[in-house]
Amino acid sequence: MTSAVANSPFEAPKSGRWLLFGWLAFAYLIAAQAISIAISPPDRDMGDLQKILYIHVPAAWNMGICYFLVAIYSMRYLWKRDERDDLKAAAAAEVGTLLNGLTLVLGMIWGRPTWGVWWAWDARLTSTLVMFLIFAGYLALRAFVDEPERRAQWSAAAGLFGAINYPIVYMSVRWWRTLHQVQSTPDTLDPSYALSLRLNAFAILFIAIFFIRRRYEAALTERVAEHELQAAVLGGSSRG
Amino acid sequence: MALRDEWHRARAVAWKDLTAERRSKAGFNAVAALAVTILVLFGFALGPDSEAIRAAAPGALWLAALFAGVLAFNRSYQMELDGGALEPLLMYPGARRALFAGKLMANFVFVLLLLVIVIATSLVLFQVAVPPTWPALLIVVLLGAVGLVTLGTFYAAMASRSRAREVLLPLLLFPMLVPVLLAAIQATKALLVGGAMNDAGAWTSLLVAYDVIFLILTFLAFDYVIEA
Amino acid sequence: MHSIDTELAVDATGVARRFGARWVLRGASLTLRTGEAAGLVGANGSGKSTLLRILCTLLRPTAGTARIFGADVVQDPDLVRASIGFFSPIPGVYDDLTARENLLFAATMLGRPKRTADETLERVGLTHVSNERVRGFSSGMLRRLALARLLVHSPRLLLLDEPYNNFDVSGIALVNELIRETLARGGAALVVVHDVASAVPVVGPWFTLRDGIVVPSSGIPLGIPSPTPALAMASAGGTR
Amino acid sequence: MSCKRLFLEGHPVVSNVYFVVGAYAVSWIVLLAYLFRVQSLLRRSRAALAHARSAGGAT
Repeated sequence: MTSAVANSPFEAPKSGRWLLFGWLAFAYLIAAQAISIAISPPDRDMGDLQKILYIHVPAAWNMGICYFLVAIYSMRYLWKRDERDDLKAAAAAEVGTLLNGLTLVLGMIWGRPTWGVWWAWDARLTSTLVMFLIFAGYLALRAFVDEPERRAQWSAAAGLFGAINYPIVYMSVRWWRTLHQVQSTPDTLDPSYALSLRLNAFAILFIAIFFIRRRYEAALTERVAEHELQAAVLGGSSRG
Repeated sequence: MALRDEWHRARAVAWKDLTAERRSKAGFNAVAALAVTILVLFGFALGPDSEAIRAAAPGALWLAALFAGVLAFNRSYQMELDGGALEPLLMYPGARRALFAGKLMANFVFVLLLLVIVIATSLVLFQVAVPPTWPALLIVVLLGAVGLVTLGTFYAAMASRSRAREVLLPLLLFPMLVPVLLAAIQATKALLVGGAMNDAGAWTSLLVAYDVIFLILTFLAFDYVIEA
Repeated sequence: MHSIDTELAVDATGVARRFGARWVLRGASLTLRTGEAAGLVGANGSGKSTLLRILCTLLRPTAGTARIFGADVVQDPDLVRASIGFFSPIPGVYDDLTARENLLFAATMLGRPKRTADETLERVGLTHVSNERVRGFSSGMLRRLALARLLVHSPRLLLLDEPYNNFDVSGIALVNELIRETLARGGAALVVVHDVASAVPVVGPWFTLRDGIVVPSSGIPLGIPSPTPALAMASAGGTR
Repeated sequence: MSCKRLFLEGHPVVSNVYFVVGAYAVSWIVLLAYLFRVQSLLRRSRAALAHARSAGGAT
């Protein structure tokens, strides 16, 4: 068993307590949603609609965290060339794109009864959509390049550039909007709303961490399998 | 010393790309014809109302330049891949950023010529008058072209060597270019069809910031993208 | 172990390379001293070209290490590229440039004076077509142009992949002259050949690539009687 | 509650419980679908690893 491990530059990941973490994360999500739905009174104007925001806003925040992780791991990959950083960046990008899509869909479901339209070219919406497209491109790049090292280098550059572009995209879209109309932003928060938002933000954060870890585990296990198959073909010689 | 060598190499790559482009009959003329066609199609899409067309002219001309330019970016590496010339090119000693600089210069010239044709055509087709502030327009065009070409040349280095290169380059490039396109279109609009001058100023500074950030980043990252 | 030994032109240990699921090289090891011109033979698809591409930094090995004059092909590719010349079966010239322009471009990229380009054109016998576009050239002429690029470079280590293909008698003589000159300068050459007879005057020792591994051949392969490669021995002491 | 400001003037308050239920349903479907996808990826790569180890032991 130990000799099998030595044939790969890194060990196969073990799930350990992560499975328990996942169960707890989902349980916590259910609890957070139940509490926030129970304690927040229907909004004067929006009725029950604000309950959508308990998922929409946390998803948007955690999407930002995921993209930040992509930037960090991509940079680390380019610096240290550790394959694991590439796989971590890829996992974070996939989960980020997932939350990004969720943010967009929930935003639309919220916007339809609130604004009367499914979509508005609002700064936040538009830049979120652009980020979704950028990281969809990142995932497509990964899908279209087979050679692991080349894929790692290219997607590290693409992921880093995408994440760096986020503030520039947001600023440009905001300028584009403000030239036409003043954007309305919420500035005060009802305490029960703020508490609910915070509870759910952590719930989605835990789910995101669990997903990234699981996705990374799957990718790393696959790579270890490839490395060990390689070692077997080479007659047990180690890469060192 | 080393920097001067790199400059010579970059210049040689740019000269080589442009000479080959100039001599291949299918090259620039076809791409320019495509750009003009796109402009005409925009005219149809936006209807015969001359007010609406005039308002949409800046967007149409930048998008026409972008769609046609994407072809140039992929061609720039396709030229190397076709004859197996990429291998000798990568084996020349010295830093690879010289290759990037050379390709960047060649693509810049290409896109700039494209923009000249596109702007001239849209002045006629979309009934826009040359503004008295045309030097400002020139600056916007130059800065916008730098933005398009920098990321275009960079992403084409990856996309042209992947499977599905035709679709991958626009998929990667277009969302990344949103800030440049917005800024270039809005600044051009402010200068061409009126609007406060300070609008154009703000957009121009955004263009400068974007160009500087991504010029630095692409030069730093090109080594990782071209090798392997 | 990893001390820099400039006596060793090529020092490859356990080089392996995989394309997708297919293993082309499975731990090839090869050493080549300065003043030696080694011949490498092997069946189609045995990995000869792959090995050359790894040695000239165009491909990364999946496993194993290779050094060229002490410089690692993965760690110090810049150093390696400065000392090697790769002659591929594909000419890799630009169709829309003239012969002279192609060579001037190569000279500029290699940091050689322009006059060497003209001298070399003369030497490979392309002066009469130097201002014609390369598009209409025969494959033999294209190969001569590619050879001219190598002559302009005059590297310390030649990596020649099927150098005699498409060449007439004078072309073959040019290739052998290039090898002799390089050896006389204290360089080395690794020659992949099918046409063993053309290489016999300058090449030896011989190696065979079989099942992804390099094995030394006793004498010249394919049953051809083995004359002593006098040149290789004569110039072995000429190392600077 | 500030979100009322995003609310268009004069737009009637519609019965929007369907939107809320729809939004929660979409979120859970997305999260569970991704969970199943990742779990199946993990299963598949573990099978590949087991296969590689048995191949390694055989040679």
